[in-house]
Amino acid sequence: MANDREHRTKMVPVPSKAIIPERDLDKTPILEASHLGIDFGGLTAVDDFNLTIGRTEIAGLIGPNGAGKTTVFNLLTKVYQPTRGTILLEGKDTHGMNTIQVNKLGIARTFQNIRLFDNLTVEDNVKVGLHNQMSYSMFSGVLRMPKYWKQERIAHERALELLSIFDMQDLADHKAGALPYGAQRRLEIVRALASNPSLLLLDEPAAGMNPSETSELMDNICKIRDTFQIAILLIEHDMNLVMGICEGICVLNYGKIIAKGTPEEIQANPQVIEAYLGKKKGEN
Amino acid sequence: MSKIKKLNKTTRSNFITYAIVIIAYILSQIFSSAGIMSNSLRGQLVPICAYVVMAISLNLTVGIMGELSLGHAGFMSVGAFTGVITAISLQDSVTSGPLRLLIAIVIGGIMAGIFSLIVAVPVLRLRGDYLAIVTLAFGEIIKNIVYCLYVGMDSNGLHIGTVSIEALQMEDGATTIINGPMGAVGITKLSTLLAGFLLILFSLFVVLNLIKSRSGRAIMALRDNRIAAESVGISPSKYKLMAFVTSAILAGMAGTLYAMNYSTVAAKKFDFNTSILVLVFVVLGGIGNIRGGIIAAVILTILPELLRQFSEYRMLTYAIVLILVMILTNGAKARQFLERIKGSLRFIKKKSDGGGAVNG
Amino acid sequence: MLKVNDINVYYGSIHAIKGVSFEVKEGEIVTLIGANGAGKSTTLNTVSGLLDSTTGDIEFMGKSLKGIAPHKIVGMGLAQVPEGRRVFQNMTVQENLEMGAYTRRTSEVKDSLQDVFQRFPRLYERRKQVSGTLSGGEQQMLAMGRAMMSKPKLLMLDEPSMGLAPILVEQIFDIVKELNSAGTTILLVEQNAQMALSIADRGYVLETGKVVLSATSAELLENDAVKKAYLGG
Amino acid sequence: GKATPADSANPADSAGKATGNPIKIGGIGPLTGGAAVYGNAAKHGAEIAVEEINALGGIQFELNFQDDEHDPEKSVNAYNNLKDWGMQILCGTVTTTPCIAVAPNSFSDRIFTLTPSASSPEVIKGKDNVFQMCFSDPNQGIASAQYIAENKLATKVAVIYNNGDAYSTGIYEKFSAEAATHGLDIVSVTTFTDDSQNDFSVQLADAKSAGAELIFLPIYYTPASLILNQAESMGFEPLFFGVDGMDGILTIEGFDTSLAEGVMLLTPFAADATDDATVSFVTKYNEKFSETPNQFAADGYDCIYALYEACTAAGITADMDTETICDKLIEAFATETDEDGNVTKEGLVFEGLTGAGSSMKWAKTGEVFKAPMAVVIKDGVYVGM
Amino acid sequence: MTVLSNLINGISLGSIYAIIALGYTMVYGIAKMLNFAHGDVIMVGGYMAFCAMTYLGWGVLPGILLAVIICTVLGVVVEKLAYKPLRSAPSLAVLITAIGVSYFLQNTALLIWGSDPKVFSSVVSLPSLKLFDGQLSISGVTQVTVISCVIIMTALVLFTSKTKIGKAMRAVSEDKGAAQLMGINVNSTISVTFAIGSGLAALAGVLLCSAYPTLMPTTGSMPGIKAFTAAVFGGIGSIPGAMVGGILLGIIEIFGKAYISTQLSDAIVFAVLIVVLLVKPTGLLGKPINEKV
Ligand SMILES: Nc1ncnc2c1ncn2[C@@H]1O[C@H](COP(=O)(O)OP(=O)(O)OP(=O)(O)O)[C@@H](O)[C@H]1O
Ligand SMILES: Nc1ncnc2c1ncn2[C@@H]1O[C@H](COP(=O)(O)OP(=O)(O)OP(=O)(O)O)[C@@H](O)[C@H]1O
Ligand SMILES: [Mg+2]
Ligand SMILES: [Mg+2]
Repeated sequence: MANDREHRTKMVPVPSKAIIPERDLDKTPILEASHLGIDFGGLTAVDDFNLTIGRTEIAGLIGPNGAGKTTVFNLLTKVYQPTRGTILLEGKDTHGMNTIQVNKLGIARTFQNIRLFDNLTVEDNVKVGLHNQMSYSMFSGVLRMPKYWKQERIAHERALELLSIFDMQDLADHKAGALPYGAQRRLEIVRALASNPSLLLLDEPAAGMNPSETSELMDNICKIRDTFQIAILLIEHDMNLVMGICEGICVLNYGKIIAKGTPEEIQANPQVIEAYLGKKKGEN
Repeated sequence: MSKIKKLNKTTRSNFITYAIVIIAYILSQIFSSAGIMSNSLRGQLVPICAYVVMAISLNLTVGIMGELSLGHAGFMSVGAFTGVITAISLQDSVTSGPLRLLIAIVIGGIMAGIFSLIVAVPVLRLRGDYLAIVTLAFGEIIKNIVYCLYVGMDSNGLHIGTVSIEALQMEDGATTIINGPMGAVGITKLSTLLAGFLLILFSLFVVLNLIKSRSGRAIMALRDNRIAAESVGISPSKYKLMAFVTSAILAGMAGTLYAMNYSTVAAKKFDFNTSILVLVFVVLGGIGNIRGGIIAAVILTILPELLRQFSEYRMLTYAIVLILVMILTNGAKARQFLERIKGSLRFIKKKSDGGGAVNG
Repeated sequence: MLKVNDINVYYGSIHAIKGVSFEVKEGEIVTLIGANGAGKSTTLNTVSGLLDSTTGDIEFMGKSLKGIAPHKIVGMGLAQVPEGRRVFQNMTVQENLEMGAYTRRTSEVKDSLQDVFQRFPRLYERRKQVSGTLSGGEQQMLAMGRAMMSKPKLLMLDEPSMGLAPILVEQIFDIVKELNSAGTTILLVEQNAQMALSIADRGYVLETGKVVLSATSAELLENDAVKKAYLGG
Repeated sequence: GKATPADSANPADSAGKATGNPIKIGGIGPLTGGAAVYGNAAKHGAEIAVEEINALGGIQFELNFQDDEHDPEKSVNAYNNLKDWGMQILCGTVTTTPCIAVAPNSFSDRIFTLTPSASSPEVIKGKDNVFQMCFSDPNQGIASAQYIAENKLATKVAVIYNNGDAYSTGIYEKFSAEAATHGLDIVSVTTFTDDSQNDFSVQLADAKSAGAELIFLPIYYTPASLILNQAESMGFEPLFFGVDGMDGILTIEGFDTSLAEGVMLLTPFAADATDDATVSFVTKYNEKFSETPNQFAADGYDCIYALYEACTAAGITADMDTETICDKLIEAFATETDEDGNVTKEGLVFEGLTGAGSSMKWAKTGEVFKAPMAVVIKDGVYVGM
Repeated sequence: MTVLSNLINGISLGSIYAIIALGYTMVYGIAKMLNFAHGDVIMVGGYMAFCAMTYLGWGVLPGILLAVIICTVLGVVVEKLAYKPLRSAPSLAVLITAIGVSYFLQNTALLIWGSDPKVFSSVVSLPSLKLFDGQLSISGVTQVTVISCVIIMTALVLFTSKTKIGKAMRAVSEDKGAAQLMGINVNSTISVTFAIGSGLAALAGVLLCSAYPTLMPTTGSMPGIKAFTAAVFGGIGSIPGAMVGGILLGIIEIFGKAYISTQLSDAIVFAVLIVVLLVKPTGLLGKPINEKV
């Protein structure tokens, strides 16, 4: 839907060179999913799902509860293997790959029901995200070789930089499990970012946040895209957020796409109003 | 003191752990050379070291990797018997006792590591109690196999059989090393407190450094949330294997140390009950708390000896103490109470520190 | 109907609720609003008995709840839709609903079940599905339906709109209104303060474990500080 | 265990007088856990003997019996504990594997050791101060095979043994070697372990289908009782031949002794023997512990008496140090022979409960010489054969 | 024919494991704890029935009844004293406490009844069933055990899926807090679970001792471990799984002994177990854990 949309050029000043991944910013889409589908027993949770996302696009995926949005994320990240269809990531077919491989290829995500490493500190949560950016072996780790010290120092700095996006560097020493809900959601985003993705999937990032927190989050999502020059696909039920930052929106109902388009188009779509937005929102 | 305070929290905690071990070693050296130590306690020093290493090693599986193992003594067994075979067969070629012990411990550890690779296949697939059963099964299988194992040595080298020592058809004057259910006999005692102490330091070094490295974080991340860890590109099989094998190697080393402290060691020693005993150390010390595990191992090894005065009520008392300690350290009420105390201590400390200058 | 008087709650050494008092009168909808971590859920859990307050008293229908076990409190007519839904993952949708009516006699339950299914047709479609595989929103509906099954006198809702599609949020609020007009008193905790205040009679604002403001909904909606902090502008 | 100056002033008269300090005897055996039967029996037997001896007014004994849970490590702990207490003589340990672990310690500490029932040759191997009260395993295996062959009890023999147990395996190995030389045909060999000692249907079926006429059971009486029970319900009635571990089967509470009808065993002790010593011991034991003593109890009892006689003979007093006691007792116990088997030095000749009516002697190696007695169970009692 | 008779032997051994495993699974499924003391409750049940019948001269049924009552009470009391304070503790802490309880029961039994084995006279007077001209016989105990196994399994399945309190048990097993919010009394529900589990243990004890009639303080421990294995084998928490797992374990044990080696029979049982778990990682009848992401 949005593969030939102009890339945004607005650049925010960046904190340091270390966290800017070098990436060619050509115009091929980062993700192309076609005819994706999956069945659970008799239930077709997702069917004939097609989506293309540009390199630095923020796209939204919305739909009624149980429409299959989270399932789409699970398909893209290979938590479930699709029953049918293909996913091209950076032009590569991800058929037969697992979660780890697609993460290395550039997808990272957050979860609808928060999944942090509760017993690790905030900083360590981020460092786990940085895992594949480091390369020293177990032996260098145990024997504390120079490689260990060097990479750990860089990781420490990077983790703090990443946390600073959400102004969370002061929480670095806290146990992740003891953080307030909102902070946990933000930490999940930071952790996902740490794995250096080119496509970030956010599953209801604003759930449980109040309006002012949500608007702060909106700014931050844009900032992330601009700083890291990555694409973001997000699921959200908060229409202020979706309509506010998404350049393209895809609406799912009963596993099928019922509409695609710009926020304006979607808001005016009678099918979407009927199935999802409800009257009041549609009228606005 | 102020320097210690400045260190990062985990580094400081590790430092304390090393310090406790070293101080305990020095104290026991002083006491035993001054003749203040009872025979009973002195005789337990090496097994205590072995159990401490076991506790450290099992903590890696149970606390850090988060998987329940009910057969850890199986690896100890592999290490014990391999170590004994190694030590006895090197009796002539390596005359230095400590060196022979070192070689035996290394080989014992390696062999346990190799066996753990075999068990690893199910380990990577199963979770929770299903894994617990597999490890239990492994421990029982090892025990059963050693019952049928006969190993001897003569000038032609090692002989291994499954029927009896006679069936090995060795020359006269051959040494019997493993005699079926009787286990290994005729071991020359090589283990010393120093060896045990060094092995503890080694295990601590490996485990504590592992935890605070990239791999250790990956292992703990998998424990806390496998799906999330996979989503940032961490391979569960690789890191679970790493933790499991490391843990088995350490257990194997502890096994050799243990076996080389007695003139005989039988397979029955390393049964389910011993696996459970080590698990008790780990849980009592606080799951994942290496230092707690060490302390629990020491106390729980000495405790039954201290209770000898209760004569026939000894094991009953032990059972009651065990239950009470579990309730007092883990019970909801007790925990609340402890936290409250900790909280008020912290409060007092903050006040006396005068405005949190420490936090800088 | 519900009187909370100067309660203090600790998590270990964390002092989460610091002397909170508020009141819910029969037939009212009262909402608690506050930022993340303000202590809203903690307050609800204390009322339902899952947590103990160290001091203070909670009175429900004239009776003190001090020392009364949570299951008895439910029996007295108080139900809670807990934060994070907490449906029984391995039970089917229908079994979950039946559990909701645990305190009632089996024969009386049928109508309520029909009622819930009518309000949430999605649950009827999925009544045989194991709840753990429901989508987030479906689980939220289930949690709501389950609480309704006990026909409570006072229903406490902890962020019932979280993760729901806009159309469903409206529905949920409609249902809350309906339940209220049918005689159920409501204590509502919401992040969506706008929505909450639009249906509530009164509201309390909680900040770091303390009640900082209490007024009627209309007043709160006009209050500049509340607007700024909770209504997004 | 240090002698006080007052004691050493007149060592001569402390021997015969009850006023002297008691000699400290340590005992070790399993008092809890799966093998507790054996340890408790030996302990109780020894206690009775100590009581009797102390009542005589001569040498006084003090017995301290410690639990080892049938675990070598705990056994060494118990040993060290007894050393702290001041043990001068060790009566133990009861079970084989722990004894193999303890013996090298008592050897290097020079504490005289007499084990009631640890029967492996490994126990005494290379240790001049360790003696056994029971038959050694090879002896039992050999004697059983010889007895079966000589009396032509059967030619087709099946064996069921515990392959997780050193005692059982030890006897089996010697038995099978010896059986071959006597033309016995071992048609079925099956095993079990402590973990699977409930069900013997397969083992019995195997013996049955192999046509075994006699089943040799080198095992303890608890599993043996189950085997008899299951054989009966299968309708399988071969001869059963046991060893000393089988003793005790008739006295299991609730056991239907008719199941054991016709069972033969080699045992040094029979609780229903009619000699005075046995009767008095059994009565006392019954009064005190309301149980009938088994072979382990008798071994424990005999150990204390043998030590008593040896101490008396060697003039041992409580104020001697352990090393002296050890050397003197070795001297007192061992009967030395030259290459041709002629006795060159007489050692202790001991008449005990477990000598089956004849007297016992000890070789320098620590092995006991005593005649095994073959008995058959008839009408619920042992009858000599 | 020998295959058949081995099969029958396997079933009779397995049915004992199964009946123990049912109690295990019951407690595990609801209280989510590995009750390693379960085997020792079995032992207590055995002793109680033995005492009633031998010392008090009671008949079989009163004897069994006494055993069941005492064990039920014991189970509830142990739960109240030892496990309840640990409700919110990590499950391993409860496991270790259960081990403490197991030591406690064994050593108490040792002090009361001594270490000498007691022979238990069978409570089953049913004649054995003879088939094929007596070539094959199924003992009375086996018949009774298999039948009681099926009855108990069916009853438990119906109980947990159909009755209100059974459903409450399942709710408690999933989320204690949420169960309380439904008005379920968590403590009494767990007590009922332990009562049922321990009552079953007493029955199992009587049947175990009838089939293998020696009774010692340690009698329960090995069957306990085997039954735990069986419960996991069948899919832990699954009631039919416990029965299937128990019976299969018995059959594997007997077949392993009969056709491979008696020396390695324990190893064989456990090796088969590992292989089966590799093929079916959640046990034979265990539901695959479907974690919603
Ligand atoms: N593992 C599974 N097994 C069976 N059904 C499943 C499974 N996972 C999801 N479903 C079903 O598939 C449908 C889509 O679920 P999904 O979680 O994708 O919804 P969603 O669009 O994310 O909804 P929400 O906005 O409420 O989170 C739901 O009806 C759900 O019940
Ligand atoms: N189990 C717990 N242990 C320790 N602290 C806790 C626990 N639960 C909550 N807290 C702390 O108590 C405070 C109040 O939390 P509570 O969950 O009541 O907030 P809330 O207002 O419901 O927030 P939210 O909007 O995120 O649901 C927070 O600071 C939180 O970190
Ligand atoms: Mg979703
Ligand atoms: Mg909340």
